[in-house]
Amino acid sequence: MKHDPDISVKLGRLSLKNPLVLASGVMGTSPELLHRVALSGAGAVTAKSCGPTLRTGHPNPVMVAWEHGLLNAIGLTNPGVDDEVKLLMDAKQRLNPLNVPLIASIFAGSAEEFGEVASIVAEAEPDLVEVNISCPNVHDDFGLPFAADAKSAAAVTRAVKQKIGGIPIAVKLAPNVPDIGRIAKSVVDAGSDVITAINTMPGMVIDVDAAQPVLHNRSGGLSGPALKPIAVRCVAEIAQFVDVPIIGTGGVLTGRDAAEMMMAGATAVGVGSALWYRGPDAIKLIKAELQDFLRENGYKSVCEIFRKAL
Amino acid sequence: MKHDPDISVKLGRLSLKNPLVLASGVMGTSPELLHRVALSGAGAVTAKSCGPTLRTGHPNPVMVAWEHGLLNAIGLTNPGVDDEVKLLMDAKQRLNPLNVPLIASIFAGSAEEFGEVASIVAEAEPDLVEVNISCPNVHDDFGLPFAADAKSAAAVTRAVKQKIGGIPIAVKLAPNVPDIGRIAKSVVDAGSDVITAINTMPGMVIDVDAAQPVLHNRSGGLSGPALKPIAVRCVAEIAQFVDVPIIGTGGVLTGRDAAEMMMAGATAVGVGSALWYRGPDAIKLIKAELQDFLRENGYKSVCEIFRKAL
Amino acid sequence: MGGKFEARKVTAISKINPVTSWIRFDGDIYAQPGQFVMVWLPKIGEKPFSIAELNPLGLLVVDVGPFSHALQALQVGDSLWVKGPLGQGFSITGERLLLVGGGYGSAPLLALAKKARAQNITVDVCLGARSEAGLLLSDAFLELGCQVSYATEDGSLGWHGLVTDIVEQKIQAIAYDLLCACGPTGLLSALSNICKTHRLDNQLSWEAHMRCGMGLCGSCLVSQNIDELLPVGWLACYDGPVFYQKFRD
Amino acid sequence: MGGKFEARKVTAISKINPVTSWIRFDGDIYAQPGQFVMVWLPKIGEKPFSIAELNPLGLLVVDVGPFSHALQALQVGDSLWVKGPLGQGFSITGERLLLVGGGYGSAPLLALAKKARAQNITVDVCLGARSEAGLLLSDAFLELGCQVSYATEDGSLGWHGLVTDIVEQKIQAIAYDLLCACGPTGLLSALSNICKTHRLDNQLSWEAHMRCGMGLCGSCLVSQNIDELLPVGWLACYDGPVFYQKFRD
Ligand SMILES: Cc1cc2nc3c(=O)[nH]c(=O)nc-3n(C[C@H](O)[C@H](O)[C@H](O)COP(=O)(O)OP(=O)(O)OC[C@H]3O[C@@H](n4cnc5c(N)ncnc54)[C@H](O)[C@@H]3O)c2cc1C
Ligand SMILES: Cc1cc2nc3c(=O)[nH]c(=O)nc-3n(C[C@H](O)[C@H](O)[C@H](O)COP(=O)(O)OP(=O)(O)OC[C@H]3O[C@@H](n4cnc5c(N)ncnc54)[C@H](O)[C@@H]3O)c2cc1C
Ligand SMILES: Cc1cc2nc3c(=O)[nH]c(=O)nc-3n(C[C@H](O)[C@H](O)[C@H](O)COP(=O)(O)O)c2cc1C
Ligand SMILES: Cc1cc2nc3c(=O)[nH]c(=O)nc-3n(C[C@H](O)[C@H](O)[C@H](O)COP(=O)(O)O)c2cc1C
Ligand code: FES
Ligand code: FES
Repeated sequence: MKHDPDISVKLGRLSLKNPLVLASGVMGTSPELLHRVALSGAGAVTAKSCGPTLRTGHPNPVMVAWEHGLLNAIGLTNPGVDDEVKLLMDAKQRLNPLNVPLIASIFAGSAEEFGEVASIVAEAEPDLVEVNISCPNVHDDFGLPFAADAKSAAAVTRAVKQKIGGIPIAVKLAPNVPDIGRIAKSVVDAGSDVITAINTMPGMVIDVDAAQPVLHNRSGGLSGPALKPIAVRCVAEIAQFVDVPIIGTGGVLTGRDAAEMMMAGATAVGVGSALWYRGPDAIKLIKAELQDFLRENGYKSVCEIFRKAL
Repeated sequence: MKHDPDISVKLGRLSLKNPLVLASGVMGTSPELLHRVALSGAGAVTAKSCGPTLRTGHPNPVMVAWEHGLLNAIGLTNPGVDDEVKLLMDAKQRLNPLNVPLIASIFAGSAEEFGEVASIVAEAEPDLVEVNISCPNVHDDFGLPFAADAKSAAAVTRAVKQKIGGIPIAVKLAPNVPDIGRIAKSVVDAGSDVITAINTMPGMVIDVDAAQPVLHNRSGGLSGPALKPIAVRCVAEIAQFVDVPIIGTGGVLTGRDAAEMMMAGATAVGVGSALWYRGPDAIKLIKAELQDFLRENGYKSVCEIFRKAL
Repeated sequence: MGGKFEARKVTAISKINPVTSWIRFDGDIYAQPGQFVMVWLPKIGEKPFSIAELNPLGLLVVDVGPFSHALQALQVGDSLWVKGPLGQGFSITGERLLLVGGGYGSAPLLALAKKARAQNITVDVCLGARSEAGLLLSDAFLELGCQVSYATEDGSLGWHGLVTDIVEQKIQAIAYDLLCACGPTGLLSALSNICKTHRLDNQLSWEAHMRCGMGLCGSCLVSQNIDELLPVGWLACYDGPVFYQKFRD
Repeated sequence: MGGKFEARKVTAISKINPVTSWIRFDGDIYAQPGQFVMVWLPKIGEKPFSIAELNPLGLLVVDVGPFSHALQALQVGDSLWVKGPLGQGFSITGERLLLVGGGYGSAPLLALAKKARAQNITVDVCLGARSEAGLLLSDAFLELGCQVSYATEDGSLGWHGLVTDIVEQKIQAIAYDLLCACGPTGLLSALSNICKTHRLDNQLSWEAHMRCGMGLCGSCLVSQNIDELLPVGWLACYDGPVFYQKFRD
């Protein structure tokens, strides 16, 4: 019998048992849910993004599955960073024995405020802090301006880096920019240790019988299958601009999808919408399929497929 | 028996028998093909984009259907604007008796060159000239820089407007920008009579068995079903920023899709990939379905659904 | 399991008490009793509702706030939008069922009773409420041939006290195979304890604040703090709303 | 009709003459004779090839340039990628078929002959080439029980001259129901004229430069200038490669 291929990866300083990382905002709203996903075999788990203060998010409907993907406008529901610290500390205690790193995620309305949220979240000592500069569901004050522009993205990165006390950070980029590679370069130059790519793509689904957008927020963020080629292209472009590890995220539903993302240059693979398409145990299934793929193609280690299609 | 709903629309100065417009680059490479699509019932037809000189385009593979859409990197194959003028004049003769307006499409490498191509293409007297500032398959010299930036988009618009001799123009925008509404405003302020939105979204499909991107050009432009919510959102955003008519394009496969686009603010609806999914007679099918939808919902004219979901 | 909204037309709407309506829609829904739908009224909102009738789709709506109020204002021929069926429902095992309902909890239990009675299973029902007016659908259960007992906190009908009291009495008197319940969290916690004591298999339909209804947003987590028998990270919209607890095999 | 590439493994490859190979792949393809596939060799390119055998998939490859050369260099066990079947193939009608092939045009005709022979239809074949070496697959046609005639421009085998000459002779001698042909444009134009004169139903498989293979890019237009019988805007990859011309009903 052949040996199982080695699927452990190094994400900068972090060691992951496998490359599959729970994406932010999906089931990451409580220690119990993070614990559950870790038990299902995740290499690492990301908590829901938290901001300076509590947000209840948008009114319902907040999510719809259309034919080729999901569309959501949850609206960054979160308890505020002070309560998030407690949540993360509880989660850490649950994850430590499982040897599953915990990734926190933060957002804010200005570079300065990003720094403040970072300094508070650092108290929980997460293994990595994702900096969400790219959520399309919150307008003007949050999100878009930072991910859209290389300079403001870098300013946020520096502000977080200064206050995070040595915890590595991953800036999370948006797909609706003309030059994601250049933006990646700019945040890496400003100190980002890892890049997460991508967040959802802005979209709208109108129900023609109702003659209304389905989401209360009208537009939302597109994720799932339709996003995959967009994400793969972004990852491939970023991988040509920077040398830091990339968490490739967007539309990964199967082990072959994960392999595609890694061949495009991702070191780890974010998994979000798959938890709807394949259930809360999606990561377990994807992990087994990735191993099957590697075995069938004679790869001894997942590192062999890294950047293979570039 | 009830009357058929009125589906004629005014696209600025042009009168279209129905809102369905053949999108640029799809079957629009010869007078015969434009003629065929006009015979299948199109409200207007757009020719393939032409540039200053002949381009053979990218090597094969240039197109692939993935699970949720198409990806192409044809590479702006075209005979150059001098031969394009002959092609357009032949096409006009075929279309005039059918009362189907002809839309030309142009691209170039600089604002100045856009002006030159415009002045030549004007000789063929097309009914509208689409200004393709957004093709993702040609890097650096062509496309992206213009659609990505409000200022250069406006500069191209002004250059074309000066040389086009009074023929109305439609600037065609790209989805991979953070602020499509603002860019639309900027090109309308610079004189664009119509906006076409959107061109394809950059994407990449990797075959994991081959460990290679499928397209020879590696990345390409995503079109078809996966693009629809992205296009609908762009159209809805643009409709909030400008008052000119919009040709809403992206993922329209059915009459209900066309209705969705119009409810989001489109006056006319571009149809491209549908000609693969439903065959060369796609527009005939979509037109019948749009009429059925209007009839079943008690609309007397297609104008009643215009902007209804905004 | 559908994640898309579909338009449904109202075919009948009737008040069954001053604050409660029964709404029937065109077309069936292929679902287990206990599954639910997300109901969307454009420009108003979206809320979860238990499937009270399968063929055709029927919902029981108690007017407690803006959304349920808007639902009750619908007219025959109006459309609303339904996403689902969602979640896991009840699954009948054994010969003798005890159903326990509080408030609109009667809704999924009615669909369940109908299915069980069609299989000739004996179904006893205990309904509880503050007062007689809150005891919903008791006629419908009687029509199906169920034995129905009542408990009201003000004693206006049946047992004067909590529904859990009559449940205890019935469990001691009769060897049920399964208890199925739907109602407020407090009721379910009490029932969970009673069943643990009596080692009675049970299926409890838990309430939670639902947002996405699709197992992603985490809003509907029912924590182990509420019932330690629940597995870690249990989502009412996806894993539930019905949780199965087996003591016998 | 598939627009996606699928990996196929080579199970056999054999030279049938110094510049021509027969390649067989694992698995069948569900297609009409006359349909084609786009073959992709990563980092090398993509070209259309007629389906020469259906069960399992087989292709006939003439080495004329870089891509066909790379195909012939494949080894048993190697993978290549196939998109298809694409287009419209031949459709057998009648009792007596005349097949006319030039060059690799033998490929789709072989699949067609096999299908027709399985239905016990009489199949005559005329093959033309510059010289004997260019007459492809004649043994295979003979094995199927077809009557095969040859024409070579240098007279090295069969009729000394053009294949259209022997086609004329056969049509005058025998009452065929249908002529099917695949080969260079010049050959097809000549056959189209011959069939018009004799009012013989025909199905001609036209060549064109293919890029997308999916009916979108317009590259494979066969203009009415080439054959006025073609409808306006006829695409070889989608409407064809086979065009049906009926004179009788
Ligand atoms: C799985 C599930 C199934 C459901 N099935 C049904 C059903 O079949 N029929 C039905 O009428 N409702 C049902 N509900 C409740 C329903 O989704 C709404 O919460 C309810 O209609 C109130 O919405 P509203 O906007 O009208 O009022 P809100 O403004 O949301 O509430 C008004 C007031 O009522 C209180 N309230 C809200 N919900 C409840 C509740 N469930 N019990 C007691 N008080 C409450 C609120 O705290 C508030 O004080 C179900 C909920 C869930 C999670
Ligand atoms: C519908 C269709 C079906 C086809 N089926 C087959 C098939 O079954 N077997 C097969 O071997 N080829 C077939 N071809 C041709 C094949 O697609 C390639 O064009 C051929 O293999 C040459 O490619 P290359 O890159 O090797 O050479 P290229 O560099 O493209 O060509 C080399 C030289 O050969 C000439 N040439 C190219 N194609 C042809 C041709 N068809 N006839 C004569 N000269 C040519 C070129 O003009 C050039 O001078 C088919 C083409 C079409 C459109
Ligand atoms: C319901 C939902 C909520 C999300 N919330 C967040 C969030 O709070 N912060 C964030 O950075 N990304 C958020 N995302 C984006 C995901 O992390 C991920 O980038 C995106 O969904 C693409 O991956 P997928 O196709 O695997 O879902 C959310 C996505 C979904 C579907
Ligand atoms: C094969 C192909 C070629 C295209 N070529 C062009 C082009 O030359 N110029 C252009 O402006 N858009 C071009 N496009 C983009 C389309 O016009 C259209 O904007 C896009 O495909 C989205 O619409 P769809 O989803 O209906 O195809 C092309 C699209 C396809 C699929
Ligand atoms: S309501 Fe979102 S996870 Fe259950
Ligand atoms: S090859 Fe593109 S249309 Fe036929």
